[in-house]
Amino acid sequence: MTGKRYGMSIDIDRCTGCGACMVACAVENNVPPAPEGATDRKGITWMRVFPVDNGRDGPDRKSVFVPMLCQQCGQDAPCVSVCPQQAVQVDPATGIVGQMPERCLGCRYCMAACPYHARYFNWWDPAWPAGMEKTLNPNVAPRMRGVVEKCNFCHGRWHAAKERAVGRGAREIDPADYVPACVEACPTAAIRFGDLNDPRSPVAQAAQQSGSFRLLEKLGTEPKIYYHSAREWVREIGRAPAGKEQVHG
Amino acid sequence: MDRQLIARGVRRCSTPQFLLWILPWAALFAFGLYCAGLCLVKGLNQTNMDNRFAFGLWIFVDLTIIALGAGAFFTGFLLYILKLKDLDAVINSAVVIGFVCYSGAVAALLVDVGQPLRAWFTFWYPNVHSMLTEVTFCITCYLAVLLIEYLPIVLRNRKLREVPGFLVFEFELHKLIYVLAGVGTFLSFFHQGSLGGLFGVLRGHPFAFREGLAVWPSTFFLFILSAAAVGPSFILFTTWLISKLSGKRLVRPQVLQLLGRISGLLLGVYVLAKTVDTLIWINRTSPGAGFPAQEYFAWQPFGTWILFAEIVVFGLAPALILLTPRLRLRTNWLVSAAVLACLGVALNRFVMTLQTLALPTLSFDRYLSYWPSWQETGTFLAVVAFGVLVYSFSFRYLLLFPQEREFRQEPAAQVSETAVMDPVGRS
Amino acid sequence: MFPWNYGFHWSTGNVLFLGAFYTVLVVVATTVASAILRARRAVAAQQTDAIRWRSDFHDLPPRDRVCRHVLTGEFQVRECPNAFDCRQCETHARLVALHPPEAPPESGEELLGMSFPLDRFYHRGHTWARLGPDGAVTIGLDELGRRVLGVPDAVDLPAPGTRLRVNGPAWHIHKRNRDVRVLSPADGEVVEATGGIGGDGYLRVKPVGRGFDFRNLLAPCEVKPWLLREVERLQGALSAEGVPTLADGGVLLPDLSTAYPQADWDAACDAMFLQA
Amino acid sequence: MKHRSTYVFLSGVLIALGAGWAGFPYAIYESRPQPVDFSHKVHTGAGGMKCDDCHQLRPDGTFAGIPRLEKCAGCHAAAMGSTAEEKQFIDGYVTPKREVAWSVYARQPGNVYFPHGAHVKQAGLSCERCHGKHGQTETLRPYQEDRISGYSRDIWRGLTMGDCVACHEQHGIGQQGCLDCHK
Amino acid sequence: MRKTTRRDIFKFAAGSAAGLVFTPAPWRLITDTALWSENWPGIPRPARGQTRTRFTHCALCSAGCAVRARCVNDQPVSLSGLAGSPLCAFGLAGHQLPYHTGRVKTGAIEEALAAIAQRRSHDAVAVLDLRPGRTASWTYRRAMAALPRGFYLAAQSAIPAVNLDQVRTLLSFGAPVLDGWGTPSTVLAARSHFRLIQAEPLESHTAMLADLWLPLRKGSEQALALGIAHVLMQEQNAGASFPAEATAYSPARTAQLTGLPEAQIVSVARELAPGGALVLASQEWPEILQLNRLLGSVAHTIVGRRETPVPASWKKAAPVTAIEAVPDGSIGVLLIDESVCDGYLPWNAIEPKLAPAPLVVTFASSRAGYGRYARFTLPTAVYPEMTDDIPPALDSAAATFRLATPLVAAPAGAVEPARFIAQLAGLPPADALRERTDAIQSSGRGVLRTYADGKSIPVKGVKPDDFWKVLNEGGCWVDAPDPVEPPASACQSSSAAVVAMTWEMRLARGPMSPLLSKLYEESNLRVRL
Repeated sequence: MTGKRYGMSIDIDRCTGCGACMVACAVENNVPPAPEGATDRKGITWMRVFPVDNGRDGPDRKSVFVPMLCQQCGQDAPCVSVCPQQAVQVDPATGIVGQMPERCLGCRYCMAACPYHARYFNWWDPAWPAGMEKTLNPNVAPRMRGVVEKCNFCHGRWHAAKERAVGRGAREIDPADYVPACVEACPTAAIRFGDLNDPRSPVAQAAQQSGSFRLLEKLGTEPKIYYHSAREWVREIGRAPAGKEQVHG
Repeated sequence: MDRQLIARGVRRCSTPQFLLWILPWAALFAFGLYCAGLCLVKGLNQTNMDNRFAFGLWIFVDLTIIALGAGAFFTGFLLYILKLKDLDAVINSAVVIGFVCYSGAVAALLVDVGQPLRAWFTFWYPNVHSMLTEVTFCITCYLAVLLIEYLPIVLRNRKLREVPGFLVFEFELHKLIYVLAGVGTFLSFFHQGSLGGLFGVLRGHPFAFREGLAVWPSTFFLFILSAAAVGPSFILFTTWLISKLSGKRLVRPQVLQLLGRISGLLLGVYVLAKTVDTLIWINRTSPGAGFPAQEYFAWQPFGTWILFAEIVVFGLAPALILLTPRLRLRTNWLVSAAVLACLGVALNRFVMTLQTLALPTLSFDRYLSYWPSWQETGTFLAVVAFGVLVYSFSFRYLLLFPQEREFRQEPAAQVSETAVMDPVGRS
Repeated sequence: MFPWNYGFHWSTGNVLFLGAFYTVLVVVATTVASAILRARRAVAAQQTDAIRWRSDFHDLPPRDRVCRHVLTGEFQVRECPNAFDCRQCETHARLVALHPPEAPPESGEELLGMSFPLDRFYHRGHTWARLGPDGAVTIGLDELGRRVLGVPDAVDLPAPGTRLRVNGPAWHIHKRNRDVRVLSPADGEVVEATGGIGGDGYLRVKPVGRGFDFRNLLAPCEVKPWLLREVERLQGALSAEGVPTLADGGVLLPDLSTAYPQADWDAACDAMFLQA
Repeated sequence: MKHRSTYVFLSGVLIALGAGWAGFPYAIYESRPQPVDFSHKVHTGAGGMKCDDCHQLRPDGTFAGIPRLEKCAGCHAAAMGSTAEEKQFIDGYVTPKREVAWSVYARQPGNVYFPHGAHVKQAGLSCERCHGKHGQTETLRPYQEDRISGYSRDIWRGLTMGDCVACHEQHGIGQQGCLDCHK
Repeated sequence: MRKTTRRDIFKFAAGSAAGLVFTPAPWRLITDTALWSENWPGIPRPARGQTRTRFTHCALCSAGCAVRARCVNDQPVSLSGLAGSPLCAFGLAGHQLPYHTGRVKTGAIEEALAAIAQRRSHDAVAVLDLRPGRTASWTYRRAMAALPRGFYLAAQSAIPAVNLDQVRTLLSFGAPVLDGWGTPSTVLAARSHFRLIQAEPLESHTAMLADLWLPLRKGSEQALALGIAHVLMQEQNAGASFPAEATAYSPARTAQLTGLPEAQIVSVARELAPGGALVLASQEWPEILQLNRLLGSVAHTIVGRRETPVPASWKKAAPVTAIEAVPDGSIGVLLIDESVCDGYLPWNAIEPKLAPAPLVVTFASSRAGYGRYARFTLPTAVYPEMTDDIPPALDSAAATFRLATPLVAAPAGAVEPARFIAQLAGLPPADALRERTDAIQSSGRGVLRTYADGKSIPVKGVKPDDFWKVLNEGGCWVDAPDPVEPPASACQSSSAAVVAMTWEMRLARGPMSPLLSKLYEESNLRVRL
């Protein structure tokens, strides 16, 4: 099996902040509805769109939306080495940083380790309104309370794509069969997905494009999510936070 | 009514008085157990921790009390390995404090994890590259060692040692205690270090990240040093406090001064190392990761004052006091310096855990604050109450300070001999 | 944790880490196991009493553990390293060779208003042993011990045939809910329990093996300095607060137990019968 | 009674050993009968059917598992034989069109992704490799469920994760990612 | 035999403990409890089964996007749009709507029928339709015509179509142009060739994405419209139809009122190229319509649309009555169809029209809307349980006919409002949707698009049964492109083309998928608004 390195490119200039990716993600991955008392600090949003502005007011004010998800760091992702019981793993076959809810004991060390805050803890027992559990996606197991979860590039779809390949009698999956839900849902095609090891894939090309950047690149985490913007101030988002008195240009 | 259980030669308050003291703590403990039960049954939504503050009060407290509990291993090390015989006077108390701190920390950790039923996975499927694995292994092993070290103290209880098996076992075990002290030192050394490493390895948080030796970041060594430095200080402080609370002389002043001197010495070394480390971090490590260090202190209330307090007020100052023989002779100075040192280590642990999480890493992060919920605080108080209870019972029924008995008889030595020596029969 | 567990690799990190862990486990387990084994062996070898005494002795305040040669002024400060068993003490042997025991300074048997006949050897736990003409030894409580205890509520004497060991418990005296164990001054086998509170001794003991060895007992010349010190200790134990309790002029009452509040009497018992 | 305490101790050990080895393994499982006494042997033997006549791979590569009632009704709309079981089945399920609530012996936990296609179609494993001689059984044994974890007892008879890993390693498929088999 | 002592019990316990360690029991219990934590009570197991794809149309708003539903054993587990026609966030979670916790599940249907029957002979009966233009709307109109005194009220006045292809500059006064207005795919496709100027006090979602955001003062929208008209009239001498008061709004004064720079007001006015401009607003302000007229938008960017064919027999239907036209205090029975909802009449507009002691019956899936004013709230099916057609989208210049076919069965006890009201009025029982599709088919106009295979076939060659079948399996009829003049009435309406539901409105109006509420609460996507 050839080693894949799945990645994503997100064009911030195209993102309208409609939230379709968030909804599609939550539907696909059986994320339960909010329990009483949930806030934006305790919720589970594998995919989450942040409004980001240039820090100015009045007519100079500019805002964009930045979809945030697990940045799928490279081989030595910050969350992998810290997990005490091997519940986090970079899949050698796909490069996907996988989180195993069944192995996780909920120490949340990986959450502390993640600079992107892309990991979420199940603070509550998962609960669906009566009947709604029928709408759960059978390709993804619901998680239990007390474990950490995060984006895994819709791994259930990877499984389904593999089965479809077997059904066709093929060894390799059809790239069109494996597209994460957020990519599929994005109305402006701002999010693209593909194999970074394949130079022909649009994502690999987008990664090389000028104006493409990754978040906190200097940390050396080698994320596989590439952002893109033609605007200089937007590209500053990828840098470390500046003190409050400083603003983006 | 419990006279038979109290060690010979020491005086303890009456049973009702003792119960009166125990009662509020027991109530607090019960309340804390209820809080912990809520967290276990209903889940961690009972806490105010959240996805950003993945660690909260509990981890901070765990780190702090484990550092304070370092007195157990360090005193054992000094007494049994380096043969500082004077510390015999406090070793029992140190072991009990260590036991209390570690068992409290482990209990809090079991509430803190989301799936305690799977806690054993860490042993079964360890990821040896994780500092937390090292911490888990060492802390559980060391807790077992502490339990074994605590056992002889318990078995020496007046009633229990009447059982011949207990007596003989205690006697034989005590002969081998230096082995356990050695193992304890080894384990403590590593887990104190890996508790520091826990945050030092967080590449994603340049505020906490440090370079280091081999797999260990510098915080690994700083934590060992600081724990070793404040361990004796905490023993000093608790001994003084218990002496005040019980109104009894427990150890000779020289013992406390010795503890103070050791603490001061190590604290001095720690402050030096910490300063060097901070300079390297500000000038090389942090900018290397793209984070100018001064930005960390632009988020109020975490200004540079916190760095100053950590190094100077709670580090250098107590170190100097403890290293000055004249000041060391004065109990007030000695104890205040010990308290400062303990607060310093608490502040350091706070900075490493909570400030690390509060500071933003992404440019569009908000700076967040966190305040523990009552369930969280209650669980923490249960740990405190548990400690007080275990210590109170130990102090009452076990002989924690062997010198205490001598003081009971000492005043008699000053009585003029004539009263005894001039029997009526002769005159 | 084990090589057959899922996710285990034979990597350096794993080997070092788990190696250290198992070493620690083995060391701790071995320590505990050897303590248990040695304890079982000690129990089987009937060393419990000796260990109990050693443990008691270890727990005594340092001032109660002074060497008998401090009493005679040969040392300024010395703690007994042998738990009052001078038979194995080289220092004692040397000192005895150096200063052979003097004759008793006076034949007077009255010391501080108490009767201390010098025809016998005294043990530091306030018993005496007197060799009889038949080769058996009579063991009894000395006057100070008797006065501290007063009239016992009950006495628990060993059955004839019981093996006694030096510093082991000879018999138990019950008084005011307290069980006072009396240390045996000599090795031997109980021939007869005479149970004499007022009489001459409690036990008659015949030698076992090579006969009696009284090197551990105080020679007559040491009795006086020892007794002076004992009274001082008694005083200390009785008056923790520093108030002279023998204020009635210095005479020890015949029954201390009735004269003092329980706590102090307990402490006095501990001090005199070397119980920690 | 010199060794009385040893005997007491040893009797404790023995009783615990007995309970732990003989009693516990039975007590931990809860048994329930299958709704219909189905004989695989009748179908595969005299009926001459193959496993995949009923347990099929769907065109999308997923495994259909136990056939639904319509498949059974395809043959058993009316009684084919004269057994009481068949009559019972037809009266109880086929006629009222009630799906049979089978308990699946080999049902993996919900978090496990097991592609039958990859194993049967691609790797060419026989059904017996994992399911043993289930196809030859004359009767359906009671389904046994672990009282605590709720998983089928058959999981512990050669279908644990350890068994999966062992077979994969044996066939040189080697170390894989967790998410290969978990979802 | 000696009596059992405490010591014996300890010994025995110790022995048992030691023995137990060498049995599987403790180890199995540890493992089992860990396994139990994987599926302890409350963690559902998703059903297994065959996955099928089904097509339908989203009935949540009048955009009526095509939906590809992934179903497991006939239960939809996820929805997605088709290529080039994505779903919005609401549509993506539409299949969860039946399970919202606030859903009305039962209603006193018989009593409501009886109560209405009692009053309909001597009281005026009105139907309020929140999504006019459907087949059901025709049924209501026919029913009202059959009653002695029946009114058919629509929540929106007749809305003209918007032709976004023609728009070069879009000036929006707080309309959520990029946040729920129109058909997402159409708006997004057109977005690249129009300039969006958003005049809104707060930095809304649309404001963030606009090419130019005019952060004007709250309540000064009309002033800005007049100010722009002023500039246009002065510079283009085309102000005949505009109210005279516009002359008072010089750029300087407008700047003062709105808080915007004077130069910006002028430059915005100059950007509005006649014929290619479109002005939208979030409220019905007459100035907006006038500004559109001034800019020549009508027939360019605001266009008319041919009506979707209806059976000839339906023509005898009650007219659409504006609520203002209804005499005060006249409606004795008000029936409200809330099962689908595009527009909304505020209760204070309805209340004066009601007779004393009115009987208000609402068909709704939740009590969040008019339910609190109604005597009876009768439960209805919700998307995707309902069978309904979706009127042409606002931004569709051609007439369309699309069906929302049920993906899951409606719960027992759900009422079909159209059937209920038809029965009430004594209309002959018939399948109105089928009648209508036959009428469309027989008109021979347009094409039939099938989503499953992505084909378009002219209607002429399709048999009526096939036409019906294809429409039920996710097909769409599109009228031939044959632009007509916009109806005069449409351009007089002051509410031209502003109807849209933002997240906030949807939250306030009624239930939505529990998951959406979650994302709304747990992310900072909309928090700032």
